[in-house]
Formats: sequence, structure tokens, C-alpha cells
Amino acid sequence: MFELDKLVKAVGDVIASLVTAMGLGSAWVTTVQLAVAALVVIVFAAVVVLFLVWWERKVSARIQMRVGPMRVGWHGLLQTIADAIKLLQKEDITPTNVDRGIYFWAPIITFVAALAVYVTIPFGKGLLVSDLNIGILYILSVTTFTVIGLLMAGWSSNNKYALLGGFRSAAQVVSYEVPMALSILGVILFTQSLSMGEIVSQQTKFHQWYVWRQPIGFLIYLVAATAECNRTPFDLPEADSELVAGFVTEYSGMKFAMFFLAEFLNMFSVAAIATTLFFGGWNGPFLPSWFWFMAKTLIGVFVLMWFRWTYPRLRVDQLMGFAWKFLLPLAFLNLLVTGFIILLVK
Amino acid sequence: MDTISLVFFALAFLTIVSSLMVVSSKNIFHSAIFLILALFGVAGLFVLLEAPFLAAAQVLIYVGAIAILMIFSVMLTARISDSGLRHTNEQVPTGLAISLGLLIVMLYSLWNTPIPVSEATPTGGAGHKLGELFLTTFVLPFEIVSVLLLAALISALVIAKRDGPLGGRGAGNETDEKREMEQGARPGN
Amino acid sequence: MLENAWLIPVFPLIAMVAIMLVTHRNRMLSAGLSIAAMSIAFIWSWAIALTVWNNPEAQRFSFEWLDLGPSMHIPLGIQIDGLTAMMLIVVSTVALMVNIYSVGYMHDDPLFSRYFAYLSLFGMAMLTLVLADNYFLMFVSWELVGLASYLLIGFWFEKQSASDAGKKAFITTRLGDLGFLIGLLMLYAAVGSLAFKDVNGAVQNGTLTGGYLTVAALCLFAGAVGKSAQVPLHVWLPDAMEGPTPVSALIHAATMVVAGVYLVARSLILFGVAQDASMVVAWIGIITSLMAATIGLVQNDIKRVLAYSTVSQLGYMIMALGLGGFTASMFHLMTHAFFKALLFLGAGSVIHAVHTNDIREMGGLHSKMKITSWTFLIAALAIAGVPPLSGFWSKDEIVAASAGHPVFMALTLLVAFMTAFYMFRLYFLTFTGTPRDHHRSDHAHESPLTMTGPLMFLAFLSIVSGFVGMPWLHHGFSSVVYIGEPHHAEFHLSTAIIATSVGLSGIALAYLMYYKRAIDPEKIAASVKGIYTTLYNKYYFDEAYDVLFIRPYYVVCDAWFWFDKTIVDGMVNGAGDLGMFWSRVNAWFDETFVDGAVNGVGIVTRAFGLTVRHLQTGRVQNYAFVVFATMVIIWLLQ
Amino acid sequence: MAAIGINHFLALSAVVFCIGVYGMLTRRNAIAVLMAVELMFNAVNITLVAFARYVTPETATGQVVAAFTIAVAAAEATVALAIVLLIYQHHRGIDVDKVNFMKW
Repeated sequence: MFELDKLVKAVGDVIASLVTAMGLGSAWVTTVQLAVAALVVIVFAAVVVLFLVWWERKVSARIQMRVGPMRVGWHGLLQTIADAIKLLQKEDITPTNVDRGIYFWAPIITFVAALAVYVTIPFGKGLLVSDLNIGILYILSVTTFTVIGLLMAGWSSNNKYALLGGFRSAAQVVSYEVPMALSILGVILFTQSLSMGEIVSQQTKFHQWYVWRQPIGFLIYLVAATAECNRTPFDLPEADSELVAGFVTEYSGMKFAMFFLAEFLNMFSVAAIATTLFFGGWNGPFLPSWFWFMAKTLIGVFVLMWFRWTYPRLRVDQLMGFAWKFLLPLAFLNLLVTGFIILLVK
Repeated sequence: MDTISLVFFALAFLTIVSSLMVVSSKNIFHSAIFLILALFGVAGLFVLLEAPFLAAAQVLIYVGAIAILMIFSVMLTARISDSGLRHTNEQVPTGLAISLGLLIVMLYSLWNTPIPVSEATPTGGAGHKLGELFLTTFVLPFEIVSVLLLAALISALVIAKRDGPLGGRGAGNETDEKREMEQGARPGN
Repeated sequence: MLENAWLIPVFPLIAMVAIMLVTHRNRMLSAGLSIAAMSIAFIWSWAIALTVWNNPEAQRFSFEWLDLGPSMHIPLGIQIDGLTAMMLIVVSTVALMVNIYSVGYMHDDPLFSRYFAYLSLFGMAMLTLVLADNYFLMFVSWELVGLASYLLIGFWFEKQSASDAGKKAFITTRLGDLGFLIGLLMLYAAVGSLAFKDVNGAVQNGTLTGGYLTVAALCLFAGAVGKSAQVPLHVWLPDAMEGPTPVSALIHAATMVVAGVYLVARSLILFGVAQDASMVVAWIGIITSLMAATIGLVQNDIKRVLAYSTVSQLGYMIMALGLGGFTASMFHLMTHAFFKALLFLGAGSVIHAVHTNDIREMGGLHSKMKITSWTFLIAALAIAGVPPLSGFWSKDEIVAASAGHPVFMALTLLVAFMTAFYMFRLYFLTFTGTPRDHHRSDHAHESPLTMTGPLMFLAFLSIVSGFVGMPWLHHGFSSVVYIGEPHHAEFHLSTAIIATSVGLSGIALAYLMYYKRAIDPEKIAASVKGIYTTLYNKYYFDEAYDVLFIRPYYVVCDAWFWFDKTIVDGMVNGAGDLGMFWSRVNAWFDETFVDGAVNGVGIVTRAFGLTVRHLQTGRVQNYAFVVFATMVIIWLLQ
Repeated sequence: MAAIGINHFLALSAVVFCIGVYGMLTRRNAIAVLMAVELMFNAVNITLVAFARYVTPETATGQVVAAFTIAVAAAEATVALAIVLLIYQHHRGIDVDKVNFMKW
């Protein structure tokens, strides 16, 4: 009843008729439709991030027996908007000895990479920009650009803390990408498809959720994904007690905001992917699909926040050792057992 | 000009310009970034060639692993004084001539070689077909490549390990090493 | 037991090797090894003899030794028949006795162990010789006994005469051996085999006949002449007395010298067909016998007398063989081996006591050396043919064998007479009368048991060994040792009486001359001074050889030496000088041009390398450049 | 202009390859040389995928080989960069010009 798929379709049709009326071909129709979709996604992402920033402050406050922002709006709900306006108004400082080009592009790449993931995330029934048939692989590929951005930022800042942050980030992301990909592979063994829409459509019932068939895979994914978005307890690239602020040390104003946005976007997308792969995506009874998706995803985001404010930070060698000596073998074992069971059941 | 052509030429332009920047940039870090851009362009070409799986793999492996490793190495080895140095050797004129000669040779050959183009519908883009091929026709190379990767992993560990059999100057110089690394690993001024 | 008879020579061989390599530092152990090995051979030989006694059929055991294709293969093997069994007994018995005797006789010798090694070597070779079933193996062992003989004659090589005697023996017998070898080759060429069986078969079925056979037989006989010291190659045997006396007893009286006789006996079927050769054999035998006996009459060296006696007796055997008396000859060979070995060992005992060989310095030793004296007397009686000692029976058969030929018979009897005479001359001069050299005589004493024991054993054999050949035995020596059909000699009383009386008369004459001194030998010698001198100088054989062969040889040698020295050396030295000059030229050329060229090559190569090495810059990019440049160039060249 | 065909891709591949050759021949920095080599790999991959698309579209063999190339390139890069780091430890620099101790 509150499904949005018809609305989306109607908007798409309107765009198509408008473009056709302007005397342009079908390629232009698709292009314009995608552009509009992208715009919608960007707006959605901005809203989500604003909400998440506020929510994180509230969660951390509750965990620390505080109340958090209360003044601006209801329970401080508008606090983030105020902060955003403050950031946009700030002077965009470019330090003297930075590598300007790279310094400039680093936050943009990071942000775009974080945003590009949303292209294949099914937010609800029919709410999918593009159901690529290599969807999950696309997500894995695109997320790697995030780390490129971090490296660029770390290098171009010409600051040792930034550089070390970049180092850590590169090592960490490259390392944790492997177990994450392997844990996702466990699910793909069942789905026999890389398409996100297809994966969601296979989990219409509660008992079909892949988390039941891949519990270990889910745990590996959770840990690896947390590391992928550089969040505590894996926030070594920007560990403020060690590296000031890591790769963002020299950034301020709008560029800093973009890194900030990218981090929260990543957090959201990680939770969204977990929802899609393991918890049935937008499938759910009675309520509209986008509600179910958002509910599940926000619970995931909450778990990530919960981690952050509960666990202490790891040491860098522990971090790498954990990835290569524990997660990776475990992921391989999980994959092996999964494949074996699938063979047996067949 | 249709969309495909437009996209192709855009990607070709991106790839070629990035490649040129890779080989000509004085700053090695810039080279690395442009390499990523070139690789990304190639991935786009793969998509154009209806090989999306390969495109994703290209980005995942080249950008996500190889390029990052390279940047990592650049960060570990680059030094302040480097950017002031000559970044090319004395082979520039001859190398340029040879490259151009090679290009002429290849384009000439391409021009004079009729290629039997098939009109059949392409398959295998999404990975199903590739997976089948990997585990049937090409299972032996597949296994060999996996062994190769393992060997590369181990050998890289052995080679680069500081107190390993090939390791440099032992663990005693660690502080010295760190200091030099931190000093030297700055980008150029 | 019979098929393993080839092991008999192996034991002495082992003993020899062991002594040479291991035990040579321990004298008694070495001697014990040699004696033990020979004891085994002795026991085995007697066992074989007893077997053969009951079954005289020849048995052969052989294996392939050399296989050089279908037309050339040489089997080695052993043949055991009556003759072999008899020879085994003779060889092993005398060898064992001599071994034991030598322990006492050689007691103080510094090369004691080596001596026993040589004895073992000889024992091995001799036993192999008599066991062989073919001429080839026989020839090999024939040469080996020659080697052992040479080593033992020259055993005291520090003495010039001993060393010379060894060489003389070796070289002289080599002459005969050459004939033997030629004979073998002729036989092989004609028969295609050297086995006794095959050769005899070829003779019997007529494939081997005529002048070829005669020449081959004579060639074989040449070997026998050398080995058995027949005229004209007898000269080495008296000189061989330079060796230790037990060696003389073993090799130069009892065993090795009868090898020639054995060879002729083995080949007697050949000689039976080749009648001309047989007559040559017979004549050579009787001439040798007569000549040696006459020389023996006047010699004063105790061992030389015995040596000529040996030559004489060997001539007897050869003559008997030439006349076809196979059994008689072999019988005499056996009995002679025992009593002649006894004589030599007795002489050795005397020499051991008085340290001289000259009978003129002896005399009256009977009271001091009773055992030696008695055993020597027994041997002397035996060789003189006094019944019933062994010599009587065997000499009787030889006389009987020559009965068909009056000349031979007369000469045989004459030799028998002379033999009896000189043996008793020897006996009387040595053992009876008064000591002519008191200094030597006073120190004389009886030999130890190791020496007298063998004497007594051999004396026993000298007495009884003749009984096996008594004519009226149904199954006697002649039933076992024969060729063709067993030939039982009749007992001719007249012959026996004549022979015995001849012997007794010889003894009587010696008794008168040297015991009673009724006839003065000096006077007789003086009355026939020419003959005496000739005999004393052994018919001037050595001198004749010296004049006939050795001096011309020296002259020729001198001439060649001059030729060598002047012409050949001149040419050689000239060539050398020329070579040196040319070498100098070459050296100059080498140093200047060749070295220059070589160094130049090196310098050029080095310069080239120094230039070209810049191509190898160690820089991968340069290499890659070359790769791609080459690609372009190849394409352009297309 | 004609529709995009295989020749466009092959020509592009040739251009990228030659750029890679030039870089490999001329750059002094070992990592830059490696990058040039990666460019050459990618040129080859373009060729492979183009052939797979246009010549044998029904079998994706060219794509398979390209995938192998990517895997091998990953291995190559890993080992090569390890060597580069080792050389850096020994020589305090990664100029290919100076890494010429294998000469003569």
C-alpha cells in the first residue's frame, strides 16, 4: 500500500515521455533516467548521513550515560544540519606544501566511491537504480576506490600522521577485503547469482535468510566490513590518539565534510549489503518493503556504532595478524564446508 | 555519433592520456594515480566489450590490489630528493623512436590483417560461462595459476621479510630504518 | 674326492700367499702353514692312490677356461689315473718330507719364511703339473716349477755362484721349453686340442702321423731333455746343487727333474707311433746315463756325485721309455724318487754336520751320525740294486725292458756297475775310515729329529716301495700304471742274477778301493790320466759350450756393442744434436711468432671483450630496448 | 564515422602497449617501470577481450585468458614489489640504472 515501486515507474515514464518529446533517442532516455536516479540517491544519501551523524551522537551519548544533542530541534535532530552549514561556511584551507591536485581529488574520489555503491543496493521493491548482473562484484570493486582516496589524502597532505594513516588504511583495506570477499562468496554459492535483486528475491521467507545458512560467513563479513570502513575497533588509519586524525589531519571545511560523509555512507552501505545478503533485504510482512529495508539496515548501523563505543582499538600488528591468521583461514574453511554441503545436498 | 562510439572514444581518450601521464609524470605518485585511472579506463572498455565480470575483476584486482600495492611501495621508497632528479634515463630518444616504430609496425599489421569477425551473440559476460570454463576446459591452468599465486605470496613474504633469508640489514637497524623511512617517504616539494 | 682333486694344489698355493703376505714375520708359523698344506696334499694323494689302486680307469674333470670362438677354446681340467696317482704320491710324499726336513736344515737361515713360501709354490706347481689333463695346463705348471726351481737354486742369491747357477738352470731349461712350446703348437695345429685324450686319440686313429708326428714328438722331447737334464742340456743340474740341499732332494732329484720323464711317459703313445723319435729318446737316454755315470766316478763333491747319479738314473728312465718300457720306467721313477731323495737328505745331514761338500774332507762319520749313516747305506744299496730293496725290483725291470736290444742291455749293465761303484765310493769315503779333517769331524753330530725323521721314513719307503711292483703280484704296480694293456713283467731269474751281480761287483770294487785300500785309486787315475781329467772336467761340456757358444756370442756382442756405440749412438747423438738445434730454432720461432700470435689473440680477445662488455650493462632496460628494437628491425627487414 | 569495431580496440591496445614500452624503456624508477609493464599487460588484455567479443563471441575463451593474465599480473606485481623493497633496503634507492651489479 505504501510501496514506492509504482511511483518510481511513473516518474521514469514521465521522464521518458519528456525526453522523447524533446526529440532525443532511447539512449538519452536511459541517461536522463539514470541521472535523475543518481540525483535522488545523492539526496537520499545526504539525508541518511545527516540522520546517522545525529544518531551516532545520541547512541554514543546513551552508551556513555549522557543525553547528547538536545537543543536544536526535537532531541537535537537538527543539530547535524547546523553543523553541516557551519562546515560549508568554513574557509577551505589548502596547506602550502600539499600535492595540490591529489589533495583536491582525494576527498572527491572517496565520496564518489562511497556513493557509487548505492547504485546496486535494492532499497525496496522496485527501488533499485540498476540491477547489475555482477552487482555484488561491482560493490566490491567500487569500494576499493575508497581506499585509493584515503591513500591520496594521506600522501598529498605531506604530513607524517596523514601518511601513516594512509599506510595503515591501505594495508588494512587490502587485507580485510580478502576475507570479506570470501564470506560473500559463501552466500553466492547458494544464490548462484551476483545480482542483488536476485539475491533478495531468494529470501522472501524468514527461514530463507542466508544468515541461517552462513552464520560464520556473516560474522566474518561483519568483522571485515567494520574494518573496511575504518571504524573502531579497526579505526587505525585515523586513530586520533596516535595519528591526530590520520589522513584527514590536514583537511578542513568542505573536503573534511566529504570524508566525513563518505565514512557514514560506507557505514550505511555496509549495513545495507549485510541486510541484502544475509537478512532478506526488503522482504518483510505487512509493512512496505522500504521500511523493512531501512529498519534492518539501521539495526545493522546501530550494531556498528555499538562496536565503536564499546570495544577498544586494536594494535596495528594485531590487526594484520587477525586478518591473515584467523579470519582468512576461517573464511576458507567456511567456504570449503559450504561447498561440500551444497554438493551433498545436491 | 552514437552513444557507444562516444563512450568508446571517451574511454580511449581517458586510457591513452592516463597512460601517457603514467610514463611521463615526474612524480611517481602521480604516475600511480594515473595508472589507476588508466586501469579504470580499461575496465570501462571491458564493459563496452560486454565483459562486465572481467571489468569488475579488473577493478578489484588491479585497482584494489596491484595499484594499492604500488602506491604502498611508492610511499615506502620515494624520497624528497627524488622529484628533483631526472626521472628518465638516457634511452628517451631511442625508446621513443622504438615505441613509435613498434606502434607503426603494429598499426600497419592491423591495417593489413583481415580479422574474421563473428556476428554471434556474446555470452559469458556475467561470469557463469567463465566459471564453467575455469572448472572444465581450463581447469589445469586454473589450478596452476592458483599455485602460482600461492608461490608468489610466499616468495614475496620471504623476499621482503627484513630478517628473512634475503632480508636486508637485520633487525638491529630498525630505528634507523624507521627514521629514514619517515623522512624519505614525503612527497616532493 | 676325485672330482675335487683340483683342490690339492690349492692348499700349497694358499700357504704360499699366506706366508708371503701375512705370516712372513713368524718363522715357525710359516713353516707350519707350508707343512700343513703339504700334509693335506699328502693325505689326499694317498687317498686318491688307494682309490685308483682299486679302479685304475682314467677319470677326467674339466671346465672351460678360455672360449675364443668355435675354433679356439681351451678347457682346463684334471685327469686322474694310475700314473697321476703315482706321481701325486711321489711328489706329495717327498715334498712333505723335505718340508719337515727343512725345518731343521734351514733353521738358522734369515729367509726361512720365504724359503717355505717357495717350497709351497713349487708344491703347488708340481701337483698341478701331474694333475693336468692337457698339455696346456701342464706347460703352465711346467714353467711354474721352472720358476720355483730358479728361485730355490738362487735362494742364497748373495753367493755369486748360486745366483749364476739359478740363471744357468733357468736359461738352459728355457731352450728345452722352447721345443716343448713348439711341439704343443704343432699338436694344437694338427689336433685342435691339447687334452691328452684328444691327442692320443688323434695318434691312435691315424690323423696324426708321419714326419709331422716325429717332429712334434721330438719337440716335446726337447722339453723333457731340458727339464730332465739329458744330454746336451744336462749342464745345469750339477750347478743347481748350489741351492739348499733339501731343495736339491726335492726338485733336482725326486720331482721336478722327473717331470721330463713324466712328459715323455704321458706322450708315450706318440712315441710309440713315432719309432724314429723313440730311438732318439732311447739313445739320448743311454748316452746321458753312461756319460753321467762316468763323470760321477771321479767327482769329489758329495752333492755333485749325487747330481750325476740323478742324471744317470734319469737317462735310465728315458732310455726305458724310448724302448717302450712304460711301466718299468715309471716304477723306477717312483723308487728312485724315494731313495734319491733319501740320499740327498742324508748328504744334507752330513753337510749340516761338517759344513763342507767335499768328501775328501769327511770320513769316519758313521760313529757320529748313526741314523744318517744307516739310512744312507740303505739308499745306496737300493740304488745299487741289491735285493730285496726297491731299486732291485725297478732296475730289474729296466734291464728286462732293454733285454731285446743287446747294446742297450750291455750299456745298462755297465751303468749299473758304475752306479754301484760310485755310490759306495761315496759311502765309504764319507762314513767309514778315519776322519781326514779332524777339525770338521770333531764338531760333527747327529742331526735333529726333524731331519732324521724324514730320513727314516724315506728309508722305509726305499725298502718297501719296490714290493708293489714284484712281478708275481696279481694286482701290482703294473696293473695300475700302464698304457694300453696292463703289462705284467715276468720275473727273469737270469736277468735278476746278472743285474744283482753287476751291482754287487761294483760294490765290491768300491770296497776294495776305498775301504780296504787294496787298490789305490790315485794310481788308476794316474794311469789313465787323460780319461780321468776328461771325466773330472765333465767331458769339458761347459768349456765346450763356452768356446762354441758363449765366446762367439761375446764376440758378436762386442761387435754389436762397437756398432751400437759408434754407428748407432753416433746417429742417435747426431740426431739428438740436430734435434736440439732444430728445437732452439723452434723455440725462437715459438717465443717470437707463436707466443706472439697466442698473446696477440689473447690481447685482441681481451680488447674486444673490454669493448663489447659495455653491451652487457646489467640494466634490464637496455636489454628490453634491444628486444623491441630487434622486433622492429626484423619487421622492417621483411 | 564507422561503428566501433574490433580494429578500434586493437589500435587502442597497440597505442597503450607502445606507451608501456616507452615507459619501460625510459623510466628510472623501478616502480614506474613496473607500472609501464602493467600498462602493457592491460593492452594485451584489451586485445584478448576484444578478440573474445568479436571473433569468438560464443566462447569466452579470450576472457578466460585475460582473467589468467590478471592473476599472473597480480603475482608478478607482488613479487616484483617485494624485490623492489629489498633493493631499496640494500641500496637506499630504486633507480634501475643503479641496479646494474649483474653486469660483466
